Amino acid sequence: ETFKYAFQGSLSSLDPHSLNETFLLGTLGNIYEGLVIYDENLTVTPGLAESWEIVEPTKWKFNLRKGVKFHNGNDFTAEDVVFSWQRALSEGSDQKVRAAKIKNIEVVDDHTIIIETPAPNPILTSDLYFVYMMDKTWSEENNTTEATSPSADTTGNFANLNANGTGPFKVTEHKADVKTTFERHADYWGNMKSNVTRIEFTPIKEAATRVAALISGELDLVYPVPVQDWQRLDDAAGVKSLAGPEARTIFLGMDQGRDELLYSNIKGKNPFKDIRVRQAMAHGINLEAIKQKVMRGASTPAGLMVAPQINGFVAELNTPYAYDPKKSKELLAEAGYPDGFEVTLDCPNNRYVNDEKICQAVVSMLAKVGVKVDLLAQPKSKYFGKILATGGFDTSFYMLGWTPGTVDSENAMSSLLACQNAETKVGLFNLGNYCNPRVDELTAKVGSETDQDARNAMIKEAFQIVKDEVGYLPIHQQPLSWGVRDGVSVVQRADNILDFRNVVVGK
Amino acid sequence: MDLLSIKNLEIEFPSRRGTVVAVNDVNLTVQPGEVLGVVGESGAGKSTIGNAVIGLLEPPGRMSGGEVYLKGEQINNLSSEEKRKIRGRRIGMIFQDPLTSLDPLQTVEQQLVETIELHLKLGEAKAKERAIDLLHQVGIPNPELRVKHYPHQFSGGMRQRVVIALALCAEPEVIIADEPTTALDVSIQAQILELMRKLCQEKQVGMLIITHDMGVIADITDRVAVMYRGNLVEEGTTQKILGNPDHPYTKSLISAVPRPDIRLKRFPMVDYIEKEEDRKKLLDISTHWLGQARDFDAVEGPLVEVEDLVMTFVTKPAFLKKNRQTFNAVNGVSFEIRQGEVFGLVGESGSGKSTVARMISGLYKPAKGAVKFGGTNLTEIKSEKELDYFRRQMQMIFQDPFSSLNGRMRVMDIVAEPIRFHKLTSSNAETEGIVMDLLEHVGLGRQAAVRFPHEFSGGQRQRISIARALATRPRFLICDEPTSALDVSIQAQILNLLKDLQEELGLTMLFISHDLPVIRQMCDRVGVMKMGELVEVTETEKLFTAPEAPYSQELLSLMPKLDNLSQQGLQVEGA
Amino acid sequence: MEKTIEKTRFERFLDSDVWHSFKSSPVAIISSLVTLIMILAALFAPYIAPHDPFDLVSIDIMDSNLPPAWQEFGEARFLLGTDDQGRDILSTIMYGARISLFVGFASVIFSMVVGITLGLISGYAGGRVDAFIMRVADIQLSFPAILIALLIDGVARGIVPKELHEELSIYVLIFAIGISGWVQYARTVRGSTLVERNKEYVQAARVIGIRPGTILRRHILPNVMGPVMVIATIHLAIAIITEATLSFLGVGVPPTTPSLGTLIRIGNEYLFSGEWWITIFPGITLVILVLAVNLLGDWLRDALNPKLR
Amino acid sequence: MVSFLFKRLLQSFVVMITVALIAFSMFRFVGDPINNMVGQDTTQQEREELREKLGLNDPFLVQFGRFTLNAAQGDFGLSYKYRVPVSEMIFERMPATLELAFVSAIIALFFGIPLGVYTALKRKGILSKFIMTMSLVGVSLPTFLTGILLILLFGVMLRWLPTFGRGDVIEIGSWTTGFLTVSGLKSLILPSITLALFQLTLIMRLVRAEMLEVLRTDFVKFAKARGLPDRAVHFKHALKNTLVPVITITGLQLGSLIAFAIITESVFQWPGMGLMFIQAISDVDIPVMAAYLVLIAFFFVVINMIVDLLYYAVDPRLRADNE
Ligand SMILES: Nc1ncnc2c1ncn2[C@@H]1O[C@H](COP(=O)(O)OP(=O)(O)OP(=O)(O)O)[C@@H](O)[C@H]1O
Ligand SMILES: Nc1ncnc2c1ncn2[C@@H]1O[C@H](COP(=O)(O)OP(=O)(O)OP(=O)(O)O)[C@@H](O)[C@H]1O
Ligand SMILES: [Mg+2]
Ligand SMILES: [Mg+2]
Repeated sequence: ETFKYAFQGSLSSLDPHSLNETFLLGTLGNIYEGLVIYDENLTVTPGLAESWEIVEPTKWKFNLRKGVKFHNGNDFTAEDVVFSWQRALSEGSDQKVRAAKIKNIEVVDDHTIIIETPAPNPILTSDLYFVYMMDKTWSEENNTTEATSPSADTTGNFANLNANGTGPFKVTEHKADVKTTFERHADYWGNMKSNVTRIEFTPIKEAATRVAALISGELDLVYPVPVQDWQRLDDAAGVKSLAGPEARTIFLGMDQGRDELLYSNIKGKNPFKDIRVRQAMAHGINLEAIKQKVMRGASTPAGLMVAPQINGFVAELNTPYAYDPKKSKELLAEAGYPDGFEVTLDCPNNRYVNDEKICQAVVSMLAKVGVKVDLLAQPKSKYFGKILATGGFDTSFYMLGWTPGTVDSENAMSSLLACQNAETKVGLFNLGNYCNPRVDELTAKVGSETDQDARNAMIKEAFQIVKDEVGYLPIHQQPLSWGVRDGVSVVQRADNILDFRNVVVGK
Repeated sequence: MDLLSIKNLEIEFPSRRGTVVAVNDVNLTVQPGEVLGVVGESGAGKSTIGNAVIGLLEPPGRMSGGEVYLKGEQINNLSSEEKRKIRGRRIGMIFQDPLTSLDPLQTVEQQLVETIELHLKLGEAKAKERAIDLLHQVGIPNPELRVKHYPHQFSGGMRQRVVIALALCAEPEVIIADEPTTALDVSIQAQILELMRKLCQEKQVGMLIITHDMGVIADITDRVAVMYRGNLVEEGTTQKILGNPDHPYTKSLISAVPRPDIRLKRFPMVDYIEKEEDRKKLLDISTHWLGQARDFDAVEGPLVEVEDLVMTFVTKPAFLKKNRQTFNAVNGVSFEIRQGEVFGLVGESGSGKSTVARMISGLYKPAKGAVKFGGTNLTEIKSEKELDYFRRQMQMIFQDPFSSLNGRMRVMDIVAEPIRFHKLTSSNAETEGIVMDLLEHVGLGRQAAVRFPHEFSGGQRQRISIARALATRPRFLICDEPTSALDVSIQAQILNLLKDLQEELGLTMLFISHDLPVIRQMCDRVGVMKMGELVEVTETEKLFTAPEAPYSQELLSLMPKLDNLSQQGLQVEGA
Repeated sequence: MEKTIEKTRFERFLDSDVWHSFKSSPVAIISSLVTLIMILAALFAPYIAPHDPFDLVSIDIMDSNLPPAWQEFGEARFLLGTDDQGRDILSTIMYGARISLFVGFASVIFSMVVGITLGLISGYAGGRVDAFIMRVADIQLSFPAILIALLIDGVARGIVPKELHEELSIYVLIFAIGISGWVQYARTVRGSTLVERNKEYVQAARVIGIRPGTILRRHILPNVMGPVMVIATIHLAIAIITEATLSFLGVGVPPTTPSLGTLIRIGNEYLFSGEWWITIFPGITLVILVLAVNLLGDWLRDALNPKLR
Repeated sequence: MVSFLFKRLLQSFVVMITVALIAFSMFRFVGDPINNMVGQDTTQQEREELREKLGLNDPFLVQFGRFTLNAAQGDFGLSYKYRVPVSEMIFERMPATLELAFVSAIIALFFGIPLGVYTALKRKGILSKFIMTMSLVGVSLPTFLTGILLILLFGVMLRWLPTFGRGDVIEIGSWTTGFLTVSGLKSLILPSITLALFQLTLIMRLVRAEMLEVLRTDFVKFAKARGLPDRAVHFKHALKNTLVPVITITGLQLGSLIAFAIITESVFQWPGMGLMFIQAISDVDIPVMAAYLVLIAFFFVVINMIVDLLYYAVDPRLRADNE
């Protein structure tokens, strides 16, 4: 059976260590595999490692699966694990952060290794999911023992355009940005649901074209589908929409670090430093309206910075701030801004689901409570260039979306909630520099606490503080939105990854 | 049966400002083998009749009455496809304006072959042969080479001959020739007329020839029709019309024919006026604007000196310089023009007269040699400002009145442009007054000011051109066949004006013409050109009485004599 | 006739051929009327539009995506329906047209002026001047409007104080669209100028001593305007659409004040979902506008050509 | 002529270098490439290192100099995003774009010229007024809208034609062509119509405008007087005299079809250079942009050189000026 699908972006490389991007890693997860893999519900299950145990707080023993063959027929051994880890640490690799969670790998025998971590790491396995295993022999033969680096010489890296993994599918043709064809790997070690023998992937940038291609029957699956097109898909014969919550939380951040806001009419002070102003903002945004109108009912309004799929999620904290414009105005007046104030909202317009539209809605809602927000909506490359560290955090009010790659709250805490600290490399995506020493402290502890309950309590405490202080303005968990042909069954994972193992094509 | 007959023809040009009735109740017939001459006032509607016969009246013009018959068959109401079949094949047409009648983007050969193939159903090779043969017949030297050239590479007279060749190539039954020989020198003219006559006699072709040249009329026509303001005023045998005209207009016309035999001080003119208000004001140059404010520096010696001028054209561009074919259109020409003198330039068509004129006026950069004006070498001046001073003193009337007027400007703006540019007046109202006045003096009338050039007849356009040249009050005027498109009476009027200007103000002129009688009347000295070289420069009278160069002698011997011209009412002034 | 001299300009205009040809051409009258109505509607949008879609306080997201009034679920308040933010389509078209018309006309005029001037100079002067201008044109051609807009926007944001950015953005757009369009005019005009400059009427002007500048303006220009008008009238549509594309890049007008083009672009996303009115109504408006302007241009070109009267 | 070509070649180098220079001064306004080159987990320090390594922190003159030096040796660097040599990427995309541009230019000329002639001849006719009006509907609708509408109609509703891509292509040497397969040809139809619509209108209107002038000239009248059939008069004589502006515009349009058919290529997911370029802009893939712009500069110089040569071929009066 052949299965054809399209995604909005392209598969920029076949090198598993080249770029740490969900789509790239997700797709390569069908060719390459890590020691562990996620199942349909994002639970860690054995992958190339059959089993593991923690022998010491910082030492994990992994028993590698036997009889696993790479696509070229080579056997998978402990050597390959060590090689792949080292490769992930190499110059051009974008998996260094994950690979650095391993201090050393000790080869016990061909199928047993001991991984040593620099500090106790309760979520090591989550990090290992994306560290894919490559064939050492093959890599050496083809002179691709280092990851494909964007800064390399003109000599291309072999692994960039060719692949040799242990996964259920192998690449037969790859034209970056045009088309990639996969075929089933006959010697795959696992059992899978899929009955597909051949897969064709085409990037289709324009949403309308994607949807049209699905309806016209040229494709079996496309994603993402604009939320407003669901109805159309469901009405059309032979296709349907496939929706579900994504593990990504969309939120607004406010600059609480600077003493004076950029792009504001208020000089000499920073209104966002005043908690009443932040509360006013929170109560001024009607999340329900955004859900109903902008997201066509498909999002989950959020009060928390992480999604339910993420470890550490606290259901009772997820209730959004109540929409109460009157209260909002009062709070503003109390804070000394009875006539509101001006600020510019930075917003991407091609990054998240309906990002610009959400921003527009927010801007108009805030206008009603008196905060005059100018909207600067830009494509992601300009947007991130402006608001991130490279642009000097050039923003005072911004929209961002976050999926903790480890499926654990720790990632969100250290990236978003901890105070900005260049040395310890935390809080670097805390663009507005929300800062609370207790949250900082908790974040550090959560990073090494191995007792799940204690850990979750700490996470909860941190989230409670952030919520009380209105450190951020969470908006919602955005929906996953796919469209499939009738008769095709797939599993829509909350991390928006398409696992070929679960694709079944019917008549 | 008449070969061609025109009955009660009426043509009008409706426009917002009223309808111009260009032709009014005209009846004409042409018999096989007969040549009918049509003469008349410039703007009388002669060309319009020709256009109407072949069904190519330009909109908004339309036939508001009358019929046209070819061999008894009415042709003015045929479908456009049937009309097309007649055109070229049965009625050959030579338009008045040879310079614009040829497609600028196709070689002469392509245009000839295309027409020949169409009408005579010859193969390409045969057609080419015939094309060359035709060019030869109309007197184009070196036709094998010339046939590959583009129209812009031909001189005015040569283009006219190509047009004639095109009209004759299918051997039509009727030929309508609208001033076919205006741009031709006498020897070529004689050759062409001979060709046409032979056609008429041998193939029993009927010909309607429109011309202002009484020499041509006398030479070739059997009968003559005279037109005035859209009406046919007189018709009769050539003998009768030239020798003993009845209508006063015809009389006035005949009287104005320049005399080849003696030089008169002024052109004889008998005004024929229908209505009193048409009478032209006599012009007193000493008080008139044209005569005022000449602040030019005095010049010692000759005003214009031309030294060893050479002009080279590329006739066949090639990738490499050495493969390129070039041709010296003017080759080592030197002469001088004294102040207040009229210097004539005559010679073979294509001998380089216009090219010399263009070099003097600065339009072409000579390949070699110098043009000096009042002692200053113009070819060396680089700055526009400096040149301006000389330009103001120098004006040019172009050979072709059709393309030298900007079709998008009104006559008022065209004539006023030099006045405005050189700031010769202080107010716009004054400028407009002067323009109106000038238009009147060239016989166009004030209402011409608001019209566009394409609304005028050939002769009328030439007059606009003349008015424009005079408007700068030049000191030196280059006239490239200024009056060949004008009827003799207007010609006389304009040439008299030029003469007056010359006498009173010392206007200096370079006067290029094929019309030897006019040359005799106008010029003080004459240069004769042949094949890019000046073969003789001499006093006018000497040229006419005792030409030295063999080519000059040949020219003069071919000059039409017009012996039988009516001399009624012609008083010889001075002499 | 003496009287013509004293006539006022207006009287002269009333007497001119152009005016008469206008009066007798229904196409010209209708298309100029349509253009005029559109311009007026845009100009006076604040007074005649039923809503102010640019006033964020007055729009409500809960009103979003309502169909036109005559359809099921349509509301009388919103005759042509609402867009995805709850803006009244009719009012947004009027307000948006202000931006679009301004940007469209200004940038087309800008590129025309630059292009025609350079084209005339290039074709007339020839030689090095020509080579230089044409190579600059080649350079220009290599950059799409998008990049130019980004560059200009970047530079402008760098040198202009932050408070002025918003006012600036529209001029950045005009400049960017204008500058990326001039080459078409320049090359066309140059080509025609090369042909015209050798014609005798030009030589006649040269003999009079008229300065090249004046020759170009008074003599050559009217004779090469034909193709220019064709390109210009068509370019208007392009400019309006380009504005929408550029605004998407964040260099133009903010999304809270959508232009006609932006509205069409946004509406495009709702074509599949059946909310056709968001894109179709502004689309029709644009089509009508472009149609009217082009027909007017066609007529004017013919009317200005004395031979075609 | 040889010297003409030589001069142009020389000038084209200057043009390309200038384009590169401007391009480099422009790139920092396009956005920050780093964000597209690493995942969100990548640390700030690593990002900085990458910037440094890519030379993005160097003054732009240094970056530009490095680019020119490498380019002179035929090395345009690696795409930031795809990490393959830029030249390979461009050449891989070129056939798709050239075929599309070629087909739509042919469509535009093939229909535009006769329609232009027709509407000029029948200036007052109902049909020609209809054609003139309809042609405008085509250009005033934005390309993205016409593209989508075509897809909706022919792809989704009628299902006659594919909605995206190039279909099956056949490789001939290093060239991939869609001309030789049914699906390749079918895939060409919608995008080439979308692209051609605008060109067609422009050419048609240009031809009409110029024809109206030329039809009133004396040589056309004389051609008629010679009895030439209408077809010869209109096409051989009149039309040829309208060609200078038409050639100019066709040349320019062809250039921009090749270079910047961005919207059409995106709407139809046509794997050509325009799509690659717009992606490069949004990914801030500087090497791709730089090399591409320089290549496009070269294209335009060549196209405009051909246009200038065509002037000479069409109009003999211009030949004398040559040089
Ligand atoms: N398009 C037009 N619109 C208005 N009037 C016109 C137009 N064409 C010609 N006329 C007028 O028709 C009259 C006859 O013109 P025609 O060209 O037939 O004169 P002609 O006898 O050939 O003169 P010439 O000897 O000067 O060539 C002229 O008075 C002219 O002004
Ligand atoms: N642009 C050109 N290219 C090539 N040859 C040219 C060009 N212009 C003129 N000639 C040639 O130069 C020669 C002289 O032309 P010119 O126009 O000076 O002749 P002329 O004496 O004025 O003739 P006519 O009396 O017929 O007007 C002719 O043989 C003509 O073919
Ligand atoms: Mg005439
Ligand atoms: Mg001559």
